[in-house]
Amino acid sequence: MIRFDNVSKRYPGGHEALTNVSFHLPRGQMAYLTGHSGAGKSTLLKLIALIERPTRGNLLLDGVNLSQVSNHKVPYVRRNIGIIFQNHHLLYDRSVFDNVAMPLIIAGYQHREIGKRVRAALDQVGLLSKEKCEPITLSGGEQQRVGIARAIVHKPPLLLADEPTGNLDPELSRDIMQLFERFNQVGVTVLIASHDLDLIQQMGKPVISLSQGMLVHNDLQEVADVTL
Amino acid sequence: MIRFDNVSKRYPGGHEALTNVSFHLPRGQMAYLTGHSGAGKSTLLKLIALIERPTRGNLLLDGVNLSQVSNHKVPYVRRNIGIIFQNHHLLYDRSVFDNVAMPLIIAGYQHREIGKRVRAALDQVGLLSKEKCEPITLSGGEQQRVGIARAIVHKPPLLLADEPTGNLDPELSRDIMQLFERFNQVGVTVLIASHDLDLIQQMGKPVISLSQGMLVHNDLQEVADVTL
Amino acid sequence: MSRSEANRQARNAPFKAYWIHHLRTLIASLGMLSRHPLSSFMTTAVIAIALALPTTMYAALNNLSQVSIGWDNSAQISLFLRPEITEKQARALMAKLKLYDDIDSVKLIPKDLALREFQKTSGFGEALEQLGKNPLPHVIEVKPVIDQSRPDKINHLIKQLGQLKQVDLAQLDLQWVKRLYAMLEIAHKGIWMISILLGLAVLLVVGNTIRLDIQNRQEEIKVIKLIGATNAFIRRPFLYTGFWYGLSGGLLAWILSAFSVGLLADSVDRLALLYTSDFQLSGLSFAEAMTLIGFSCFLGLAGSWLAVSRQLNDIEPS
Amino acid sequence: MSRSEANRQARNAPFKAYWIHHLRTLIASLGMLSRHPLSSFMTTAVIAIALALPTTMYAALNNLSQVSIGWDNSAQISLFLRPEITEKQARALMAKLKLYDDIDSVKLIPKDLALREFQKTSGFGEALEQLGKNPLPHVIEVKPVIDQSRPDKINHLIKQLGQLKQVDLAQLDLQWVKRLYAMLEIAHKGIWMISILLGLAVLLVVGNTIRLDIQNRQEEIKVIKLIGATNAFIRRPFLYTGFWYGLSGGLLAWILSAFSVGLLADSVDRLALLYTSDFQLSGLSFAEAMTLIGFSCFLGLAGSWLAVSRQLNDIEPS
Ligand SMILES: Nc1ncnc2c1ncn2[C@@H]1O[C@H](COP(=O)(O)OP(=O)(O)OP(=O)(O)O)[C@@H](O)[C@H]1O
Ligand SMILES: Nc1ncnc2c1ncn2[C@@H]1O[C@H](COP(=O)(O)OP(=O)(O)OP(=O)(O)O)[C@@H](O)[C@H]1O
Ligand SMILES: [Mg+2]
Ligand SMILES: [Mg+2]
Repeated sequence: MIRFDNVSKRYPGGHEALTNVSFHLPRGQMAYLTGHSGAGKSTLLKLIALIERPTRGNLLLDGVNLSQVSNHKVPYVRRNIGIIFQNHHLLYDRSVFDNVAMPLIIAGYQHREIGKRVRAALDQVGLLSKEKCEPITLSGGEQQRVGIARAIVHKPPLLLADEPTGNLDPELSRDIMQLFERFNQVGVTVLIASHDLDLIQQMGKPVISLSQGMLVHNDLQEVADVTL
Repeated sequence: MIRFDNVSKRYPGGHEALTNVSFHLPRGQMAYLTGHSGAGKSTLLKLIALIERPTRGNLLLDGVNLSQVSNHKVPYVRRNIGIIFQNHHLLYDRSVFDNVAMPLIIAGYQHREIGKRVRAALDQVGLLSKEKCEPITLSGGEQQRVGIARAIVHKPPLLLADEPTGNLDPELSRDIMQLFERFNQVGVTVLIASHDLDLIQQMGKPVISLSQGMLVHNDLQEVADVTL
Repeated sequence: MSRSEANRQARNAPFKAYWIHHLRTLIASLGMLSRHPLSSFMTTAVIAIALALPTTMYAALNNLSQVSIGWDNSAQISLFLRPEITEKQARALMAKLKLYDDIDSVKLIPKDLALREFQKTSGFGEALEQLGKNPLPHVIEVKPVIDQSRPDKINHLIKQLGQLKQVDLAQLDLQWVKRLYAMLEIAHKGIWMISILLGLAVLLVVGNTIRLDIQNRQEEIKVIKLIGATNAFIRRPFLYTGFWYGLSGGLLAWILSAFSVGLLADSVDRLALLYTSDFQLSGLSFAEAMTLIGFSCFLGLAGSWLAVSRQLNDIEPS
Repeated sequence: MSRSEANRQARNAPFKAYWIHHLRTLIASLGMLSRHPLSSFMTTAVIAIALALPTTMYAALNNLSQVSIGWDNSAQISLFLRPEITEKQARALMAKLKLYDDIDSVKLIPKDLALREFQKTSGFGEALEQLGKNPLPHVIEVKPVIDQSRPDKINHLIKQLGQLKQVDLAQLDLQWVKRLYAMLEIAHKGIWMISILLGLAVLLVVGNTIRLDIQNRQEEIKVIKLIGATNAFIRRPFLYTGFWYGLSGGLLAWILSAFSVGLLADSVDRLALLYTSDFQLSGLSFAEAMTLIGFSCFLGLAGSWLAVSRQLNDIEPS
């Protein structure tokens, strides 16, 4: 599903956030991405979602070389990805319902369908009662969960999550991770950047680790060997 | 230093975020505040910093009843508090240095003094090299650390931190907590809202727990008994 | 994957859904505006005033050309006929003159009438009475058709008339005409200049207002784009917002301009009376008002298009 | 606590520090503007154009009153003296008239001169030559001082002059004066109305522009307030921003208006020649320009004050 091939990313300031990163995340696989603060985790996820473009190397998503996707086509790539952003990125001028409905509206779903799916997604993150609230009136963890609901509402084949449990208590964090696991069980490919090493260990999924922009640990190689 | 006396907070929407909370945090004490997502931790900290006002009950800070502080006097109360916000609240149109220098500029420090203190604060959170960066180009954890540096730069007698390590890796989280501990050792009163129960346990400081806006656990009573 | 197929089916909803989405966005953008009534009204008012000024100016200009027709009536050529010409011959000449393209109307002042009038108005009554016979010739007053764009035409007409064998002298109060033209030139130049300034102002004000309004929603644009919206989708609500601003601004401009014209009408009526002209100050015609509102809507749309496009370009991946 | 004492010492820095902070903020706000040159320029341009319009209008109004003095010269009273009055007596009367407050200037047209001129211009040359003696009286042309606010005064003067024993008839081209007044009334009403519209526009445009500009920085205001800044501290950079907008907008408005006046000057010169007036179209005086710029700065300051205060009130704790 996702193949990094010697990918490097240098930001305009001159800082090289990723250096020669190569790995392959097969379709239907779930994996964790760890690394110290500033290691390049968010950058890696941004490259997959075409929020940034690599400076060097090739990045294949579902067989498509992303450097050949024109700006014009970017939205259609993103629609097949559910993204949970590290800083939530909610729309503060509309209700929780409208926030979560946004990917469905963009994809042109019908009105009835939208209501059903949005409520299902909100229920999964435990926020059904906050449907009509403004995001600004939610607690930090509640906002984060709205972001999660928005990422899963259109049931994308790929889910990218950047620190999805940073503002959640341990119990809720485990619930959310299990939610991702359930998604994975029905075929969704999942990549989660997280610091919560204890929780990651409990989940028992392959881990990729970055340090200073370089890949220092990769469980996926073994996975690939096994699946081959 | 901080005394809650049957404090309740009901938000305009009708939701009661805190119900009859009473506790006393003595001067020079360090304590943790825990609770599930939406329990009211941020609300409690906001009441102390006069970002919200209690609906019922009395809140004394340093002997001053905060309900008697007029809007006009609020800034002077806040200057004696270092606040780390759950969502960073950085100024995205100026550099990291300028962000951290802000509390000093507000308090009217001299230019030379400012440079020295800002660099000391940035050094303590490991961001001395990012001094000239724009916050938008920092990783999530780096932004959080800029917020921490800003809260400690003017060495306030009271430090409030809302989820200060949500975006940090375990190692860095421990470093930051130890930084707060060092502050506490020189007399600063510290109150930290956090989900990281493991880390809290390691630190061995009193804990207050909230659930659905009610105080369900309070180690401070014992502390008070001991200090009496 | 059966889920993705189901998705596709739900997505390929009847074409109707597309239009329903459009309508929703149209109404939603109106709702958005009405949630911030003060700032929406201020923006609308700025657009309206910026538009009302050149509109009123245009109405005034429109009217000015009518007024200047009134003024032209004051410019007349006096044909002093040769003393030997009889009244009958004079009337024959008059009939001939009426056929000239360049001549609007003619009027004969028989010499007897002229003398009486002259005695009355000149103050030379006594002196002239001492004259045995009437020294005055018949006079034909010619009102030329004045083509504002070709002041030389009138000179040509005068020359032509002066060469008629019946005519002793063709005279024009040239001074008056020159003054008229000078004034018209200033008025035209002034209006032309003010129109340019105002045109610039309208574009700038409307553009800038919508630009700033949209800049406030930069974050929103970014977020929607990040979750897979196309540029067209993002632009739509802003275009509708621009359209609403344009529509309400245009309507308000129409009202303002009608009100201004009404205020002026009184004074103009009095002036018109002095020129014994049946001229009436008129506001915008319905077609003109529609043009104004259409233009205003266009400005609103174009302004928001430009503003959003700039923001969209800023967030392309690099 | 010894640390807090040390803090206090560092804080109680010499008073100079306060002014240095002011200066820093002033320059920092300028730097902020220059970092977004396009949007800063657009906002400045909008303010400038909004100000340039009433300024140019004001200059025009200023000039119009001079022009209308030129026009007034055209309005004159002809005093036809009694036939028996000699040229010497006429000169004596003239000297007396010169002392009248209401009279601007007088000019004697002796009867011989009048006849010659009349022959030349009237076309009655032949007819008049047949007259043995000059039937014309001496004429004194009186240019009245025209008080625009009191058109009845001129009628009073005419009556007064007509009653002089030397005067046979005092006559005024009243029609011309009436037209002049009607035109002036329209011009005044129009300018008054346009000024009101423009004044409103300036306030709205400047206020709205600065409001929208500051709304973009709502988040910034909130954050600075949360870390203990007083309202005065928060307002300061915005006030300076408003000041810079006002200053640059005012300067640009001055330039625009000078340019506009320059464009008009040509035509006006020609008109002035026709009235043999030495009238010259002038732009703003230095003092007026300073007033314009001062007003512009005031608007910028007031606009940002209001806009920031509204934002500040929105984030008080409740
Ligand atoms: N837009 C940018 N311009 C310049 N440098 C950037 C930009 N974004 C990130 N960086 C730098 O690249 C490095 C990696 O950033 P990234 O956000 O990928 O880290 P991360 O692994 O997500 O860290 P965290 O766990 O703190 O979120 C950081 O040092 C950061 O300062
Ligand atoms: N401004 C507000 N208006 C209305 N309700 C609010 C507002 N702020 C918070 N709430 C509600 O009050 C409750 C407590 O919020 P608070 O932010 O204190 O939770 P928290 O303990 O900090 O949670 P988290 O760990 O998720 O940050 C939540 O249910 C939230 O929805
Ligand atoms: Mg990150
Ligand atoms: Mg919170």
